[in-house]
Amino acid sequence: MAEIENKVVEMDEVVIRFSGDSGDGMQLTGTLFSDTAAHTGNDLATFPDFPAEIRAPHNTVAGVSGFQVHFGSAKIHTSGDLCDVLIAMNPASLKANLRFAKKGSTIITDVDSFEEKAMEKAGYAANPLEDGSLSDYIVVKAPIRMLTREAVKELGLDAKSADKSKNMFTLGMLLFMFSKEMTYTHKFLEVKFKKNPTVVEANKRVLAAGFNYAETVEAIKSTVSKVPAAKMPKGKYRSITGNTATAWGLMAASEKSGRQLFLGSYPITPATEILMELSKHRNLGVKTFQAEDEIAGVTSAIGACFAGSLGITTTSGPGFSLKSEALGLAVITELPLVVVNVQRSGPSTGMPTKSEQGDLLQALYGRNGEAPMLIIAASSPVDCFYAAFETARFALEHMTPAILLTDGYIGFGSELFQIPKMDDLPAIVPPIAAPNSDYKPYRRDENTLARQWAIPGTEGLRHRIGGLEKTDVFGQVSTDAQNHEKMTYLRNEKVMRIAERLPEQEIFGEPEGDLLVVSWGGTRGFVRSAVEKLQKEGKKVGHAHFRYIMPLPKNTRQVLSAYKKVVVAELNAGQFVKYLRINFPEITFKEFNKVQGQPFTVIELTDKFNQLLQED
Amino acid sequence: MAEIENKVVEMDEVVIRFSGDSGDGMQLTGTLFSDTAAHTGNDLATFPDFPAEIRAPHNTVAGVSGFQVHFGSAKIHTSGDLCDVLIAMNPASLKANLRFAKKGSTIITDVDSFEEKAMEKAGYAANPLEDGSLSDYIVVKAPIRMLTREAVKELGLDAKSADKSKNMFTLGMLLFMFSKEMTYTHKFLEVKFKKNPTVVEANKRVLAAGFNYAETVEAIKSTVSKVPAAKMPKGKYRSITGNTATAWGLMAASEKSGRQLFLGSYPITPATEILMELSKHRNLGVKTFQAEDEIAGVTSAIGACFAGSLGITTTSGPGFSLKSEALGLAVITELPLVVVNVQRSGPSTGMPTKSEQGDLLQALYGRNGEAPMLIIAASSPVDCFYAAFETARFALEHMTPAILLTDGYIGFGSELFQIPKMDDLPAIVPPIAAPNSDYKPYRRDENTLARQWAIPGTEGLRHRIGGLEKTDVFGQVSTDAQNHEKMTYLRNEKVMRIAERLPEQEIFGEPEGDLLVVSWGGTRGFVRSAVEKLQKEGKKVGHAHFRYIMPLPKNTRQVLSAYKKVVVAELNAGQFVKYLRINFPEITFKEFNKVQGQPFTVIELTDKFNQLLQED
Amino acid sequence: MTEINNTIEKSPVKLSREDFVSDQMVKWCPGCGDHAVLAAVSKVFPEIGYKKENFVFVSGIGCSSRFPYYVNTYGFHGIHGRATAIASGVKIANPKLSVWIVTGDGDSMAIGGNHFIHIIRRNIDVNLLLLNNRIYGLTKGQYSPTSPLGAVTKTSPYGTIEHPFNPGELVLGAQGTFYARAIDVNPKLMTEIMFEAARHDGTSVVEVLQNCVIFNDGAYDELTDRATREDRLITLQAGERMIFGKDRNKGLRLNGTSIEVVTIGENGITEEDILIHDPSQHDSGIHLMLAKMTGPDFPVALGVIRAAKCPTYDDLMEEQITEIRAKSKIHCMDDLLNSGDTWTI
Amino acid sequence: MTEINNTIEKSPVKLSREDFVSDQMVKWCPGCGDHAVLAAVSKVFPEIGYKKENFVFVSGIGCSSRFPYYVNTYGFHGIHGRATAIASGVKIANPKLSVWIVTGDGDSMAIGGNHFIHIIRRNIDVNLLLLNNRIYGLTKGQYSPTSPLGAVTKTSPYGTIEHPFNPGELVLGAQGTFYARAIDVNPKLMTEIMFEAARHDGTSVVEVLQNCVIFNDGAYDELTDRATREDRLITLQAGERMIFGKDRNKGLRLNGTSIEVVTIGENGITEEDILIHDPSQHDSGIHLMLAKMTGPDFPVALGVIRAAKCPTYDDLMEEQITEIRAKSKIHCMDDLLNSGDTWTI
Ligand SMILES: Cc1ncc(C[n+]2csc(CCOP(=O)(O)OP(=O)(O)O)c2C)c(N)n1
Ligand SMILES: Cc1ncc(C[n+]2csc(CCOP(=O)(O)OP(=O)(O)O)c2C)c(N)n1
Ligand code: SF4
Ligand code: SF4
Ligand SMILES: [Mg+2]
Ligand SMILES: [Mg+2]
Repeated sequence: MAEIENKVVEMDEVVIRFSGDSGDGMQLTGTLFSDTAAHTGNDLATFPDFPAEIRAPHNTVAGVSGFQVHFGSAKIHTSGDLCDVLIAMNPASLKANLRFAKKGSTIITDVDSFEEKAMEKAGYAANPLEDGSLSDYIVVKAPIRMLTREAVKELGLDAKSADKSKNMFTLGMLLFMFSKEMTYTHKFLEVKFKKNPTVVEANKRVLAAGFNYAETVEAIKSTVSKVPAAKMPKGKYRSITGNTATAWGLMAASEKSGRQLFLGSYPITPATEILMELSKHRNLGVKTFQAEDEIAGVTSAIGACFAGSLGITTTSGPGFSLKSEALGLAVITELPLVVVNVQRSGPSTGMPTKSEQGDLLQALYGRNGEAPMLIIAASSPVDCFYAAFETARFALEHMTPAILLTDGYIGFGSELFQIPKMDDLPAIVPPIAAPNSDYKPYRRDENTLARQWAIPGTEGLRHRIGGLEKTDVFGQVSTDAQNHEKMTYLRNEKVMRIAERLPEQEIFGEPEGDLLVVSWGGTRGFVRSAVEKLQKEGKKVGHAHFRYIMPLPKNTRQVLSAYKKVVVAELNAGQFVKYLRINFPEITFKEFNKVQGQPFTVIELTDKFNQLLQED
Repeated sequence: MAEIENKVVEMDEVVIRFSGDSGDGMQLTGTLFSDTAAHTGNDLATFPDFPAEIRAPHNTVAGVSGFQVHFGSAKIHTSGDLCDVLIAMNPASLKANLRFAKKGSTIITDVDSFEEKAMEKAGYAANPLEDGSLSDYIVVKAPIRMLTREAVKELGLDAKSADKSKNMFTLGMLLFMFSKEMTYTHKFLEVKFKKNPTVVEANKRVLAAGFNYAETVEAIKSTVSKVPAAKMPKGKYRSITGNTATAWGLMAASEKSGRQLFLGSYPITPATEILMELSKHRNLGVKTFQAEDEIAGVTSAIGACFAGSLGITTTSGPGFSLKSEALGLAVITELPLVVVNVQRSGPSTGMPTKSEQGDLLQALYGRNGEAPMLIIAASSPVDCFYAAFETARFALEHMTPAILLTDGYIGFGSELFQIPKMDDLPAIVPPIAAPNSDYKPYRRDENTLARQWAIPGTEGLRHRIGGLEKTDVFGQVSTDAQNHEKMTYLRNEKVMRIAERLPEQEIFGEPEGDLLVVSWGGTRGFVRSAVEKLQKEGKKVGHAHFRYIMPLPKNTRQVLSAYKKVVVAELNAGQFVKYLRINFPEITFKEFNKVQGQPFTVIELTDKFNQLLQED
Repeated sequence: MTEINNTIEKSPVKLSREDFVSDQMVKWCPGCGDHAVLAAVSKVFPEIGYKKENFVFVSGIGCSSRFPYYVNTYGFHGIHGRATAIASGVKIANPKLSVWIVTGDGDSMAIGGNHFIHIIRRNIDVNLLLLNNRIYGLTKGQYSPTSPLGAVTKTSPYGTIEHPFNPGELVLGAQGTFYARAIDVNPKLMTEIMFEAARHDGTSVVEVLQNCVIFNDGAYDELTDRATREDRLITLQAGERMIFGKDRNKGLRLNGTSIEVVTIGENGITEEDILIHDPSQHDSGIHLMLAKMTGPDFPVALGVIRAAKCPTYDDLMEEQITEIRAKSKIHCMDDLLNSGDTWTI
Repeated sequence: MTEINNTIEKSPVKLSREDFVSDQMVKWCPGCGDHAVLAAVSKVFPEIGYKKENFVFVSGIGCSSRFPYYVNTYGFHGIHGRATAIASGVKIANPKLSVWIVTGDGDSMAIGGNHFIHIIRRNIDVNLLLLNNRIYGLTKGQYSPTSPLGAVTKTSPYGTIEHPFNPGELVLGAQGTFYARAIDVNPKLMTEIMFEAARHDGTSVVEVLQNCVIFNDGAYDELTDRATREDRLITLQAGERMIFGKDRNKGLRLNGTSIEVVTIGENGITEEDILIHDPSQHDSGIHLMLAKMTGPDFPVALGVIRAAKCPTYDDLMEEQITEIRAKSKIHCMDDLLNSGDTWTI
């Protein structure tokens, strides 16, 4: 190792993209590399890029599976735009991923996979490794398959079994390239295959073979680099995906409030992982009900809320649409239902595996009648934990249904998570009615306007609620004109008053300047990176990233008026900007919209912002 | 009759409100009176006020059924605010309806029904006919029950059967009061009971008894009046409710386009009448499918569209919510689905028998992803015919799903309908692909951007569409980023281009002035009456009533900028105004919102407009 | 009726029907069959004996679904078709509640058909009163999934062209463990059945043949008419022979793969030949035949047709939680947050 | 196979499987049972003999629901669970199309359960291929309504606590007129069944036991394993005795109210004792028993289990239109607009 360290170049941040056939194990390789980096002190963010099909034909572009990691010695906001290193385990993955590689980046290929038939299936007329089309890149043509088989020959493994550890070869190469030890991977292999020592040994040998091979390759040896540890707050860390963080945030709210967690949900990409995660936690009393459809998902959760639980439903776009009617029921019964919408690309089934921010207006207005709900949008994988916790907290304390918006990008993406202590999270105290108290279903707290929660089984609180309009305080069925108007405004005002408890909206940057960039939800990382870049260039750009959508923070008008120009950047055809125009008609908003099922790239953002700065 | 005519007072317009127990036949009485007025040349509008319960206990307020008619010698815009004559067949109906009676109006009561128990059930502590509480009104205490029984005694009818014709007594009184002949009613009775001559005779006798009785009552004799015939365009007329007009408008579009009408629908108040009406017309080849739920309603209609029919689904708020997901499918498959939402008071089940304009934002934005649809709002019962026709026409010609918004008020209300000739309605020519032509599912017409409709069964056009994003022109499944953005904007632009074919938005009143009142949908009549009133007082008020919501007419910006102030009046918490703020950020809008499940009254509108005129 | 034994807490004092009377005006039409169901409920609840705060009513939308307002328990008037799904959430969240669903033929089998078959399949321990008037009452008389083929209604002026569901058949097809049929004019049978429904662990479906006097009056005339009803109905009792008829001389027996009506004393048939009713039999074949019987050839079966033992979803859920809890090393969120792969900086 | 006779227009030329091959890449996993169904369809369609433009495929969402892209007919890839409702619209709108639904166990019986039972109840003349892999494939391995109790899946790490539907039972409970069961590894039987489904007037439900190699591999191992399958399966043929087994010496007969397996030649049992299969029998009791049979005590039944005659919704609709049209005096919109109470000013 001494030798290596001599030549290493220090780098602030690196993006690596792993890609291969569905069966090539690229998700695992990427994860192991990321974990190694995390354990050695780097900050990082990752994003998997699954194929739309489960296992499309071998060696086709449709069957390519990818994984990107962005790690660095400073705060990492996103899984990165273009990559510095691209791993392409077969021709199809090169075909599918070349557009993600920076000019001048290193491309590591398994040259053994570039066979006639595979290239044809990938849609290559000529061998791209030889026709000069990759002259802008440093291409490493590693005989991965051959050397892998070689490495395990002694163990008596046949070719098919041997090929299963090809990914370890690649991982070994990368560990070498970025001056990382193999120990983390060794430990992982020992645990994972503890029942099969031969497999452990085989994988270790292949890993070492890759590591050693890298040293022999001139193109690699000359670019070996090291990304020093990041200066992160002291503490205990783990890596977490947005969907898991959402599940845990909700569980944390359940524990803090003492309300059992009930999830009614129907599987749908990219929200299913939340259901999957929660279904693991029977040990903590979590009840998951895999419903027959999304309507049963939300209505069972409403039933559970009525029965005194923290009732939750999780879904994505099409499922969210199906819940529209039931959300109205939660609004009029004023129950603390939490709805999580992990947004994906629409309309209709759209592009299920792609991310978008297309459901904001639906979250705001997609119900019959006047049916306001609390809406919070998570801004990163880790923020999913806090946003989920907060959504549940406000729902429970204010007796209002609430929507948490996340998206496929942050849901599947992962970040490093500084583990909080439960004691440090705020208490959650729902307004539960005392037994035998003088209970009126729609009597409200003076400040919050929350009604009380009378839980079935409690003595002396028998009452009836439902979807018909009810009289103020008493909760009798009523078609009285004045009462209906009053209740309509009360339901709205109750949600608006939550603004009293929200932190002020912050501006990242100077309190005033030339261009304020407004964003919301899962795009925070890209927008922040772009703004930071412009700020470093001395431009008077600020960033206001919104987590609280309905209600908006109290100082929003002030924030939006502080800069000369305001641009709203979002991954849809312009939805938050419509909402802002409604609320702040006096402010002129510019828009930057992208509807491609893809995250922003820092470069397109900086280009746009620069252009806006120059325009008059 | 000669004698009567000597004393008659001429009146421009009169509002009569009929009310009684569910079983008292007030709907029929009101309808017969209205038809008589119509046949004698009055213009008119009516509105029934059903109880929420089917047949709530006898003599309770919950069981009161009402019917209001507004007739006159000038154009009648609405069924009227407060009434000039109130019929109250029992104490409960007086209790429920007194608030609709003008000060000084005539109240006709069946004094025989004011028995101790009935008054108690209605919630009266003392007899309102005697405790002086009605001193502001002219109260006619007619012994209707007694005189009815008297009138049919000779025919050998028992009390119970006799009581069934009490309503004829009331009708007779009213015909006398407004100088109308009994002939229309006679004819009606002869047809209706043609199998039972005794019943015809009984009803005729009671009618005459009422007529004659009225002459003996001083309070009536002195106020007998006559509303001269209105100057209406020459032509053939009938009376029609909004829901029937909607059904017929859709049938007209079916006939004009040569596309079979398929309705997939699930009953829901107040939209059910459209399904009921359409199910009568098997003779015209109309196929109605009463689905198992709203989702099957809309998706079966989408299937029918795919198969080449004019596919329609009709519903109201909660059902509209349930259709959200499927509407996205219609958007992405670009099929000419027509959705009718007869709005009612929400949120959730809300107040099902009350009207509201609460689903506008949902119509605009209530779907996951970017899913624009054509939206048209009918402005009166008769306009339902034309609006339905137009909605279907644009849907078919532009290959876009479309929403027609009506509401319970205009759906149940009726107006006089000058019968159009089918030849005078515009042709409808959908872009149907020719057999064996070079068909591409998403190739578009250059002007309209409509794709072609290839109908299963046609030779040479086999193709596949669906909810996944597709490539431009070719219609292959695709997650290509640029393609998705392109398709998203194309779907939107296609709808926006319909504006090219819309008439310019009109202003009722001077081209410029102090206050422009903006309204949309079913409130047109009330707002128009209010504006007319202020204009007559010389105020510079104009009225822009919107039927086209998405897209808006091309000159909308110009219209909204023509007056010093703009106020948007609507029956919700402010929805159209939000949409206008989004589209015309530079214009300042004031709002007048009412969320009471009740129509506007002319008086509250004029009050508000006057106030706005005075404000600075 | 023998006592009910389960985890729902019993009332220490004897309750009476007044304990369940609500202060709301009952707004069903005079003569509507729903009134009888309400009366039966307030009669049987004190006998069931749970604490009054442990009863919960959940309904959808329809005339029948107004029920919760008229009985003084915890109540939730849901949205159309979703009572079964809402109730699933209530019961799973708190299995110590006695959960009652009231629904109509449209609410449960038209828009609510999916949740209906799924709650039955899962065997969640709730009691479902299906008020079947074979019409949509609240929306004023459209046909429902149980309206007979050819029925003329507001939306079928020329007669329906749809084959109706037989609720019992659908329940059994969905793996139902309890199905009973009652009729509004027989309150005694209704309360007996409700008691058995409460006793049953699992989803108990009680179909009540209910007359809608306004929009479908007389739908069950054959079964209620004093002159004919004894020949048109058979009331099944567990352990008893399937005998019916004015003269109690008709009975049911199996002939090959089908059921048939025979007369005792004719063709050498004796009481011994008549089938004995066993609602608890696991195999549902015979229950299906009984549920399907319809006039004019067969009597319509009333009573508890099936009540078979089978684990409930809510019990299995609680068991799974107890078991996993005992095994797991993670007992709180702090444990979970700190579990697995972590590191310290 | 005898010819099919109905109102759908036949092709004047003989078609071949190539006529139905689409230009799309088939993206199911290698080894997935769906491939076999696709092969069977393109084999049987030319035999059915309709003009190729008269076939329409409608599907929902799921691996199986990608089907329409892979076959060259008119095709509509709908939304999850709604294929049956979309297809109802297609068929009612144009009864002269041959409408085929492809759906999964989740698509048809989880989210689509309501439309599934209603299309069956209405007996709309469509053919429904239910690819039952007892798992949600497309969303990567969650349990479905047909997953067995206790199944460990991504959303049931401790085993499910839900009793599964038996699709055949549900179909019959919903008044089904045609139900058949096929298995992906037996293409010959699959095409025979598809042909019968096409011939049947009414909703034909064909359940295909389909192996998902990725998320539920081996679900049907017992039925496909060469060593066991002949004893674990019985393939029913109309008019033939229900005999099965490696040695063709096992059979089914009725014992009281239940079906039982007997061995020919033992205890005096002869072939004559064995039941003869009659799929057209109106009473569905025996069909239900056959559909319910499951191991280890019983063989699983394959083949057309039920195919009973009953009017279809689409035929009744056309008849009603013809009849009312003939009676009515109103023949166009002008007639209607001017009908009833009108007056002239
Ligand atoms: C989503 C939705 N769709 C439709 C309706 C209208 N609706 C209310 S009750 C009902 C049917 C009632 O029939 P049933 O369930 O048989 O109850 P009944 O009134 O006969 O007791 C319908 C269609 C609604 N309230 N909500
Ligand atoms: C409204 C909606 N909910 C959920 C989903 C996600 N989803 C797609 S397919 C599927 C289940 C597929 O299972 P199955 O029908 O058995 O088909 P298979 O993939 O097994 O063939 C689910 C839950 C969706 N696309 N739309
Ligand atoms: S309409 Fe029918 S079901 Fe409804 S309350 Fe009246 S009688 Fe009962
Ligand atoms: S996941 Fe299963 S069902 Fe889906 S294509 Fe692969 S093998 Fe077939
Ligand atoms: Mg009913
Ligand atoms: Mg499946």
